[in-house]
Amino acid sequence: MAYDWLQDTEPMVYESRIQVPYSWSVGDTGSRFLTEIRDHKRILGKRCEACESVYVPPRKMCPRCFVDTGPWVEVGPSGTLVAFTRVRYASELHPGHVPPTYGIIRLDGSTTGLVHLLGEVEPNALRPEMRLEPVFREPRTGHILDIAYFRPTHR
Amino acid sequence: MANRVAIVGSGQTHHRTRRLDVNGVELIYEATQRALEDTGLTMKDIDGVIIGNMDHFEGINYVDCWSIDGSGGWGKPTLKLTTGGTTGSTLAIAGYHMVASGLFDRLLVIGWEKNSESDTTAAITTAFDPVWDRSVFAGAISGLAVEASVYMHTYGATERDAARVTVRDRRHACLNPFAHLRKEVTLEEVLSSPPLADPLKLLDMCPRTDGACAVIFASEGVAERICPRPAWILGTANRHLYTYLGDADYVGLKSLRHASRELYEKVGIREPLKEIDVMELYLPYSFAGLSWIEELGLCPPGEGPRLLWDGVTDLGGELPINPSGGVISCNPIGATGLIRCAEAALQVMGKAGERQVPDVHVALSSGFGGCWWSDLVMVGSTKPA
Amino acid sequence: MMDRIAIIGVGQTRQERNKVHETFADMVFEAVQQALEHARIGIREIDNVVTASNDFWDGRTISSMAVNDACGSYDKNISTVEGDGTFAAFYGMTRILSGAYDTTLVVAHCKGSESDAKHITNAMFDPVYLRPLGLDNISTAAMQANRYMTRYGITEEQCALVSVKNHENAYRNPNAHLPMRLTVEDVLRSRLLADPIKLLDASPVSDGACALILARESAAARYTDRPVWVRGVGYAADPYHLGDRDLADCDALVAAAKRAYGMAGIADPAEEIDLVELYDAFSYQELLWTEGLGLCGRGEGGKLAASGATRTDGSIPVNPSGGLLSAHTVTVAGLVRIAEAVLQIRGEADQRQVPAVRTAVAHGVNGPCGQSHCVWVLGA
Amino acid sequence: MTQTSEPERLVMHSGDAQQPFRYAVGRYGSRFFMALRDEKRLLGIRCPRCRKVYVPPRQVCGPCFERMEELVEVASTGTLVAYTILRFSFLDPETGKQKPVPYGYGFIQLDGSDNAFQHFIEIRDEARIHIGARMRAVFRDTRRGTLGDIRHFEVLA
Repeated sequence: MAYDWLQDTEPMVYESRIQVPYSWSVGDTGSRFLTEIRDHKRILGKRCEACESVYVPPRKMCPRCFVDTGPWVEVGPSGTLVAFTRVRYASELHPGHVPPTYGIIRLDGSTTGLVHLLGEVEPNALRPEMRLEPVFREPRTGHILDIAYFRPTHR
Repeated sequence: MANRVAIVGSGQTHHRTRRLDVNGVELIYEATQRALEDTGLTMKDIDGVIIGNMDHFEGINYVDCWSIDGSGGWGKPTLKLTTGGTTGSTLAIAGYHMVASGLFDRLLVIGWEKNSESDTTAAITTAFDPVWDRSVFAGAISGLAVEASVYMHTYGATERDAARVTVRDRRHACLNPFAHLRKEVTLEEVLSSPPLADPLKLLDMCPRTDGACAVIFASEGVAERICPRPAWILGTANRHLYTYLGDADYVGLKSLRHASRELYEKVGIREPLKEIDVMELYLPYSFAGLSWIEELGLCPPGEGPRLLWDGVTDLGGELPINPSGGVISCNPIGATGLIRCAEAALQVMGKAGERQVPDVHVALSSGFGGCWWSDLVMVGSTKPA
Repeated sequence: MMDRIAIIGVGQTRQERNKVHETFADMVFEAVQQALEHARIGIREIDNVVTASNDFWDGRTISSMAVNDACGSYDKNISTVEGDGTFAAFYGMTRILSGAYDTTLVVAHCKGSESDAKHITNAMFDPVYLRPLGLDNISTAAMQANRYMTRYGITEEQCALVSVKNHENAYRNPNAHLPMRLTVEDVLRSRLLADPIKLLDASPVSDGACALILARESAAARYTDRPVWVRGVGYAADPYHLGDRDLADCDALVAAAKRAYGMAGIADPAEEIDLVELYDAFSYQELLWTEGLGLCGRGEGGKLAASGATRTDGSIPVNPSGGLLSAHTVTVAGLVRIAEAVLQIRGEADQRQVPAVRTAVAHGVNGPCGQSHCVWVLGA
Repeated sequence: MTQTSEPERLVMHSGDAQQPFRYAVGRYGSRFFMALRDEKRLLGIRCPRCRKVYVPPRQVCGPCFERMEELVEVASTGTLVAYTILRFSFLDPETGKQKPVPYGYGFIQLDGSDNAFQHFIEIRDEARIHIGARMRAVFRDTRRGTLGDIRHFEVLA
């Protein structure tokens, strides 16, 4: 057979998808964190008694010391902005299908940053170290988006 | 000459249908902590981490990065290996090479799975070619059913022969506190269980399990200080033969035949039935317990059933297979191959509790997965030459 | 100290936007054949194989199954690293150092054209805490860029210089996907993706494969009189949650480089390294990674780039291949960095050849915002 | 999120989330589908070294590591070498929905080829299905250049 069949073959593409449904266990530690937000609008972290780090979201273990974390501690709800970006492109994965503004927020009393959405703020007004407070969603279901977003604290 | 390597300890979760109390990272942490406790080491002593599972089983991309909190990999060399069902055994083989390289002294190797978090058959089906195989294939059960049908056709084996394998493994599992299904079943119960894919029925197949396993590999000189009787790695071999399902040779498991012959040659095994004291094999379904032991050279082709009925592979028999209860009793897939290796090591170390086989000097473990792939790891009580 | 390991051959496909005519296997076969020819070795003399791929990008659990035939692993021992090819090459090297094998073929493949990068990279993030926020590789990198630039006063112009340089370099690399002649102004005026990252600060999605062959010293001598020696390798990981680390730091890269340099006996990297091929998925990353690699002080990556030192004619050329900004093949990209470093050391880099390269560094990354890094030091 | 009681343990569901893919069929596979779609012909490819004929066509003979380019037509009839009948329901990852069962599934060695071709097998009369049975492809009238252009294989009368 002639060699050129390779050249005049129409390149086909098989359009498909992977749609396997997942049901991820949140675990006891994460469930406590999310239910406190849902039921009491309280944000909890966990402290490592070895290194004093306070993790938000709370961890069962201290990833640095590799021991179980100690007590639950209430953090925030206000905090300080560490890093941020305003997204300018569309994605069906964005909550509400609106290009979001993201921040890493160090909640008062925590030693780590929480990644979340920012709202009620012009992108040009965002500054490092800006003070932020959470806005809670109604109703709440035990989901990370029970915190709708963080907004600048108005004094 | 390469450095010698030994397994010095391991940790397993108590494997269950569903672990709602922990997320995947916390499940990994549980196994890892148990391995550290078993060896008296802390994470500071560990100089590298290898981890594996299958991405689409839990729907997590870059698991090595995601699991750092639980794997202890913060600041350490951390690597992910994935080869499907063989992942666990692939991890064990990597644990051997990486320590034998001289670059690591105490390496933590972790396999894990949360089968409860997805539809396992859907997830397995995505392992196969999207254009040619995926639309007709139905995961592991369909592939294994096809193999069973050919085995029965070729050698005249029966569903009752296969059921004997399930009965053995489920009986053994009662002795293993970590096993998932710890309840004996009878031949009749296996034969009358609901049909899945002819000739396979529910009790011919492995369950879906949540669980994790962590194993610590150490270099010569270090191993003896951690553990009085480490399990030395005598050799490893593997074969991952096919890209398309239709290329496989369904009469037997060629990958296991070839890998085992290479391994026996390396280690100097001439009569495996006599020279190997115990086997922990990745037998995901009953018929594998007949046909694959033939491929391992324990008997001529077609004579697997005879070995089973004679009790040769039962605890107390000449060559006990799966004293842990095996995969039919417990299958956290990403961990399963590593559990086989950990169990073989426990047997060599004399730490297998009620499921201990007396006087184990040489133990073989296997992994199975992919497109009829096989991995083998052999451990022993004596340092290899 | 470890035995000497050589890289005796490399091969790569062209890196392109959409290799619609080719399957994963076709790309892998091309790269492997090139590497075999380059090393003047036959497939039967390769005694084991390590592949690298990613199941999410490939849309296939056990993505390695697609390339078993094409990588020549039939009836050989084989394994698969899921992640960047630099990590796979490391495992491939240990399989020789273990004494088990003499020659390891390492091959990586990826086709970003077949999937939607936003979906694939969103799946890197924790399904409970992060994925519902809609995060992806661009939006998280943008936060890292924001933090890094804020902390050290790095400017958008300095980042833009990287893009100008690397796209220009790509003109001299026939395998690169996106050669472009740009000005700093072009980059600054390009479409904003996520502040401060603009389109021309980001890398394209590219298809391709890359292979290399590692051999122990005694075996290497049989095939080549131009072995490139592995002088040192190190890798390390940072914590997962982005808020657990300061994104302006790259502790994992510093740790990985320290291991690699320690093994190679390199005390002053800026002085002793002749060329760097690093994983610049975004322009700011080249600045940050040059700091992590110790080529300049902390916070001085911008100044280093602005000084012209990292240009092909500078004192420490970075990414004369054009880097990831000119061709981003994800899991393949780090292996391409090694392959490019090998070609430079052998003096075979044609138009992109940097004169007198004796010591080169290649770098690969796994995970969001450079969570896990692998550093190779290669030498003549 | 759903919840269970005592203690409250949350579960996060992915819902109908999916990832789209555009899998390249490649020149070899595309050639097969062109012949199937346009002419109801089945193509294999022959290895120049071992002379084996593979269906579907692909570039590399794995055992020989040889590049192949000699297309050969194989028959749309063949012999059933292995099969099963699926009786349990499972999720189809391409649709996220339950796959209808029972269905037959088998490996057919097409006349003129050396490996097996995997497809659905027609199971209305289960008694006639056995290893070694002679099978033939049943083509769809409307063909689009996918594996589904063959409806299934059925036992030859």
